[in-house]
Amino acid sequence: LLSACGSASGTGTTSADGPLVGVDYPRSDTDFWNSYIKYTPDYAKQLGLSLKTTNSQNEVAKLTANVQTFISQGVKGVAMAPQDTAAIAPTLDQLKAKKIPVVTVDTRPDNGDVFMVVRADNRAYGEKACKYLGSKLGGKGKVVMLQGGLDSINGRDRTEAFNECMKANYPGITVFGEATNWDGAVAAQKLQTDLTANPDIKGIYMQSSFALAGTLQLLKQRGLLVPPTDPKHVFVVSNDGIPEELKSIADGKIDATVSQPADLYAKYALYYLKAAIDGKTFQPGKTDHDSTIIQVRPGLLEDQLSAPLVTADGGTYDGVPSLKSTDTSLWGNNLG
Amino acid sequence: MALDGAWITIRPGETHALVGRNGAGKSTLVNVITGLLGPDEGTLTFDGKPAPRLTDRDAWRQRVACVYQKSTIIPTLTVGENLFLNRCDHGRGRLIDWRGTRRRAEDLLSAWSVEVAPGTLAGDLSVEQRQFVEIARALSFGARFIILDEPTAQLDGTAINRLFDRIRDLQAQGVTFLFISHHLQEIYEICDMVTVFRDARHIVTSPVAELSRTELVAAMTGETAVVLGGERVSSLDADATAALSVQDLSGSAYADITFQVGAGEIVGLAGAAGSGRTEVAETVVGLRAADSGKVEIAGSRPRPGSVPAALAAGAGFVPQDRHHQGYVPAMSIADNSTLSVPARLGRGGFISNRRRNLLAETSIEKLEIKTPGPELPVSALSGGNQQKVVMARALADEPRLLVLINPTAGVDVRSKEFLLGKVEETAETGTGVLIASDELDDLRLCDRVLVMFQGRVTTETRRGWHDHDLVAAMEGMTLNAENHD
Amino acid sequence: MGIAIVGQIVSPVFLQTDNLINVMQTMSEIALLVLAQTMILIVKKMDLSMESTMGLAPGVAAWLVVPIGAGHGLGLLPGGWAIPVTLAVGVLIGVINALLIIRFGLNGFIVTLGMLIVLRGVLTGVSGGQTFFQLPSSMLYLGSAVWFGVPASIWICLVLFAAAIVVLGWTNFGRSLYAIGGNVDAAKAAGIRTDRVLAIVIVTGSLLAALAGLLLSGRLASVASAQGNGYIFTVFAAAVIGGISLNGGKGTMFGAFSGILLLFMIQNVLTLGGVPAQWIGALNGLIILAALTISRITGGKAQE
Amino acid sequence: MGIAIVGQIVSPVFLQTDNLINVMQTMSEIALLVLAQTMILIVKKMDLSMESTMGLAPGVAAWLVVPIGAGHGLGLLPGGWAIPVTLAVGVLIGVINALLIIRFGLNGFIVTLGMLIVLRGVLTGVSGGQTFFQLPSSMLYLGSAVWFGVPASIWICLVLFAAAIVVLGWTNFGRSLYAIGGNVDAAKAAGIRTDRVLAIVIVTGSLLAALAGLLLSGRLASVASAQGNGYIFTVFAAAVIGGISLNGGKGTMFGAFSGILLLFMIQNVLTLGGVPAQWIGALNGLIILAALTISRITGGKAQE
Ligand SMILES: Nc1ncnc2c1ncn2[C@@H]1O[C@H](COP(=O)(O)OP(=O)(O)OP(=O)(O)O)[C@@H](O)[C@H]1O
Ligand SMILES: Nc1ncnc2c1ncn2[C@@H]1O[C@H](COP(=O)(O)OP(=O)(O)OP(=O)(O)O)[C@@H](O)[C@H]1O
Ligand SMILES: [Mg+2]
Ligand SMILES: [Mg+2]
Repeated sequence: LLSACGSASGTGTTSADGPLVGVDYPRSDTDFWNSYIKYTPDYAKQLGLSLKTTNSQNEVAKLTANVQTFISQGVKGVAMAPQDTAAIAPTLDQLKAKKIPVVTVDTRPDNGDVFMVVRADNRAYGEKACKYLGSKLGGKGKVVMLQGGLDSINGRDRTEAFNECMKANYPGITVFGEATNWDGAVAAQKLQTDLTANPDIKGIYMQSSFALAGTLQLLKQRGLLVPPTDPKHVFVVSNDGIPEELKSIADGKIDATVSQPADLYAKYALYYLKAAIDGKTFQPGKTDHDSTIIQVRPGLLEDQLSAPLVTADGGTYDGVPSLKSTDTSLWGNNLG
Repeated sequence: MALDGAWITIRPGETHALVGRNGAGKSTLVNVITGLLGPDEGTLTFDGKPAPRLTDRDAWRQRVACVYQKSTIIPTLTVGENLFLNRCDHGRGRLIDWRGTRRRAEDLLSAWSVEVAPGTLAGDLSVEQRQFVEIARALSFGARFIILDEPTAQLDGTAINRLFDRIRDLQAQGVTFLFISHHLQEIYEICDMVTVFRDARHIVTSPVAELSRTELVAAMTGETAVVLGGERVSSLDADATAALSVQDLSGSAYADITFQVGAGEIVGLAGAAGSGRTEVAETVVGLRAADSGKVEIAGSRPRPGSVPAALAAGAGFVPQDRHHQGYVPAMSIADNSTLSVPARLGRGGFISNRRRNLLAETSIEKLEIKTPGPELPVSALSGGNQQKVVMARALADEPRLLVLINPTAGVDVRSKEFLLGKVEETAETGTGVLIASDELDDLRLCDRVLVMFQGRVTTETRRGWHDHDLVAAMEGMTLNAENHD
Repeated sequence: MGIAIVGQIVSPVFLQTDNLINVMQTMSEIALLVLAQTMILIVKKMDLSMESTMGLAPGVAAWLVVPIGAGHGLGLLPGGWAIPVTLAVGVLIGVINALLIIRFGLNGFIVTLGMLIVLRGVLTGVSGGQTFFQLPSSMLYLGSAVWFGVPASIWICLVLFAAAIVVLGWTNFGRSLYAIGGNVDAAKAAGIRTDRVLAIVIVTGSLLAALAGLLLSGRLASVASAQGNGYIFTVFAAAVIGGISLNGGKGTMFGAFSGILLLFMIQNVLTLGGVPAQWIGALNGLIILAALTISRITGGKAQE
Repeated sequence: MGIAIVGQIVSPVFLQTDNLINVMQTMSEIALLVLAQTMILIVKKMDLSMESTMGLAPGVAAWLVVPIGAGHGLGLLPGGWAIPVTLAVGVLIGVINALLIIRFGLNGFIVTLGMLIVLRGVLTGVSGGQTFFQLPSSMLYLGSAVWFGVPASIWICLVLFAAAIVVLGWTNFGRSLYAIGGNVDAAKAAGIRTDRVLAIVIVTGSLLAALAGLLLSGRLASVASAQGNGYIFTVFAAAVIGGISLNGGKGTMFGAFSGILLLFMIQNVLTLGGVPAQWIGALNGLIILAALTISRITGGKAQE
């Protein structure tokens, strides 16, 4: 529950003489987006952009208001991460009419034009988690998937991809999907119920790090927090790549995570904004930073940044390569 | 239904009294006659024509106006709006014409010599002002039949006289009244006919002149009345420590109050509304703190402004308005009557239900509270019995000093006699009693009466006063038996 | 008002017409909820379920109207039905609330708390938690049209508030709300059909919430399954800052409007002032609490 | 109880000790909030800010205790201070609420609504919106320990409820709560120190909320910046289903306990039964509303 008045948005200004751009942060209550918030001013400085920022606290109504504020402040480009991908269309139309280029981060608007979508492939997250668990469990057993909120497109992509991949590749694995509304307490409650009803659950896929601590605590309480060599071990795959996850992997508490590129989100959002202001254009195809631009629909390009699977040993699982949790290229290992 | 085959006939032009004990069904009858309640059975006619439909309020109000027992003033609205609620003047475009409404309100208020501006919030009015606003409003409908349900219960002497003058004017114009009151002398003062209700039934209707006070009380109670006010021998024990000693007490509503209540003595504190008598009594029991001066209860000085301290020093207390401060409606008789004596119910803050019920049963027996048992919530009792529970609480700890404020307000004659009898009994055990009241019946049993006027004690008189002298003193005239003509 | 001066100091953008229109437009939907809640508070009831009504009413309309294939609508009705359906759902919710509160004598707080949860759940149910988009143009119109250079939703909001001020101040119906809130028995004795008035107020409240939902959906061109969640806190805060008593019988529409305007201006100033996002919530709350305390001190009487 | 039979039909797991312990453990924290709210409702006040207290109290402790580097704590105090700090923050919040409500005579609903927003904002502020991990072991202990084969939090919850039942039913203090809730003026005239009792109740309520937060943080080994958000709805629903009146003076602790137990059993059955996620909310709400209506019908009197 977000209180509409208990949350709003802040405008920060980084002084530089470059063109003024506005960045709206989607929320400040997850570690992932907080990292994004931390990286943004740094990259703005690097790219020589002046910055106005607001925070829409996960509410699209607030996002549209913030964009109005940006327009009043005369920004030359806007980066946003609309968590509600349908509701943003009127705002995009308005920006288009004012010839202000837009880059969306993390999500792709359902309609309306933007200059570039910077996002990682959420379906790939689900697939990577599925492949890892599938190979570790040897294609059979029971798995719990702690989903996010039903209303999140990213969550839905991960859920669908995970389910489809399981059905296609590991028909022997039963998946219990639980909606948790991105709430750690709800996740713990549902997981506990599932573990009681099915004590032989061998794998857990968390769609976000919000459920990390509660899940570990629960496993510990049930005596299931044991090394992978122990037959009682439950394989846990998380998602996001925050420092706490990397540490847990190194400590052998969880087995893997998918590292969302928070740093790259910030970097390339601003990069493409600057490019747009400078009048550059892009074509589908490979990029210079180990990613691919695809054309989703006419007028909508998407730069799909890579989101590596992270494991303790950095091995390859059913064709999915992974990075070691100590790899210094991971943003989670580079936080101040 | 609270009425059972009840009937009443009121002839045009007469002033008809309706009397009966608490819960006899008087107010219920009023609700039926004014169209707030539909009768389950039976008929109601005005001038021989059947009553209007319940939903047609305007038709009802042209036939009958009423001042209900419960306040029908809306505290959050202005006086003017209260007077013309739901019938304001309409100006252009069907919108309310506030200026016209205000003018009419001014006229109406001045006709009643109620000195308040129509723009005052009704919630800020004094009890008396509020009552007069109610009466003025009820009469402003121009109905020829007016019902007054206990209009005098909250008024003092002067106000009652003003009301009665007004009623006499209207009587002269041929207006019909139905008048309800527990003050029987008022019935004799202004009524022609009287009807007695008992247990939701009609008992008797007779011209007032043909029914003596004793007969009237007998009809109401169904038993021969005990005569009240017989000579009482003072039980004052002059040697014991005074139960209460008040010295130079000054506060917001009173100044320089000094008096004593001896052990076993009954002292009255009389005075009109606003005279400060209630405030003095409340200061004594710690509900208020005085600005200066001291209060000593049975030799000890409780911390000012602390009720628990006053109770611990030996005070028992019956507050002014039982509905407001007297009891917790949802709690049982047992809990209510023992609320201020937790120490007697068990050790270490624990309560033994057995001891509590035992204590409560003693009170129930002593005060003759009509109840199936101590576990009944007080809200289920009639007014008189509720007042007895409040009294039971005051007596629960065998107090050295009993402070009573309006102890018999709204209580029927029979219960009144009973309660005052208990007060005398208590005094005989050596308890000092302070009665703050403007009710002559309450004051009659006092050994001494102190009269307060505008915050000061102006007169002190021993037993044997004449009613009119005391009333005069309460209104600010000096009481001087010699000079009285 | 001090806020204008503070705003101007914080940022010269604050007093620009553009920015003020922006503030007004953003607050217009929630202002309608405040209007509705104010009416209901005056009669000494409350409706917590409003925030869900605001989501469910347009949600059901979208569900029935949005064609199959485009998202997860059923496409059962043509687009023109969207507005009638939205308003009808609002009325229906109001009728259920009114029935439970007036006919069955249930406590309003409890009923509408229950309804809040149910309605929110039903919207999640029909939408599967997803957002409806590709709404018919009829649904978009009110939330996105511009009349005489000012967004339609601002006009609607202002006109409704003006109408409410007139009704509450200068009509018998309006005054009867105050009478009922002040002393319902007295109102009944004065010939006011209290049950009927209460029912009208509750149903109108839900209808306004549905309208607010329609405006918001139109502005955002979609109905999110969480639309309206959490709004009720703001609505109550605005009403109370605007001087509406929770004990009924007190308060004006003008006050309510000032309350919500103040809240949104404060948010706007905080945004323009660049307060770090994580501290905005605390600041906002502190300002609300301070406003309450000040209105208590200046108002004098203890609230119960 | 019918729920047991339904549960058994839905899944044979339902009545297994293991599952029942699960239910009890998951509800233990929120049950403490229900306990606290019940006390407060009995004296005719309410405390909406509880849900925020539940997050802020352990949040502040974590902020001060968690070492720098590991997340975003300040590492100012050694780990052993975590529990005292948590409880102290709870008491402090209670004292502020009590001051505003009792001393300044502000309306409790409004004050605690304001506090709800402020405290939530402060937690977002100190945590920067992030989750605190690596809590000291003292904070983890109560939420994760197992005593005699049953989680400690269940024992704590049961013991506190038992104590509350005894206090409310058999002590003078408990009886004074009912007296104050039933008629505060009468209670005062009967010699009860009403202000003191009210203050004790409000502060104890906040303290219990802080304890609940401690248990939850211990169980989840973390303090999320949204910890507790939205719980207040469940707390009220449970209290009301358990027969606590919002008008004060009525209700028992046993009823309150049954209320929250019922709610969590229903959720458990819905999870075990594999009800589609999008319909769980609606079903849950409907059951709450039905429970309210039924308790009204069997309870008899109209609630006001
Ligand atoms: N709403 C009600 N429902 C059921 N019974 C009621 C109701 N109101 C009053 N009564 C009962 O009706 C009886 C008559 O009440 P009523 O108020 O008419 O008495 P009354 O004669 O006016 O008493 P008093 O002299 O104290 O005013 C009471 O005993 C009461 O128990
Ligand atoms: N709404 C109601 N429903 C049921 N009983 C009621 C109701 N209102 C009042 N009563 C009953 O009425 C009785 C007392 O009410 P009533 O107002 O008649 O008292 P009273 O004797 O007139 O007291 P008072 O003299 O203080 O007015 C109690 O027996 C109470 O149970
Ligand atoms: Mg009566
Ligand atoms: Mg009566």
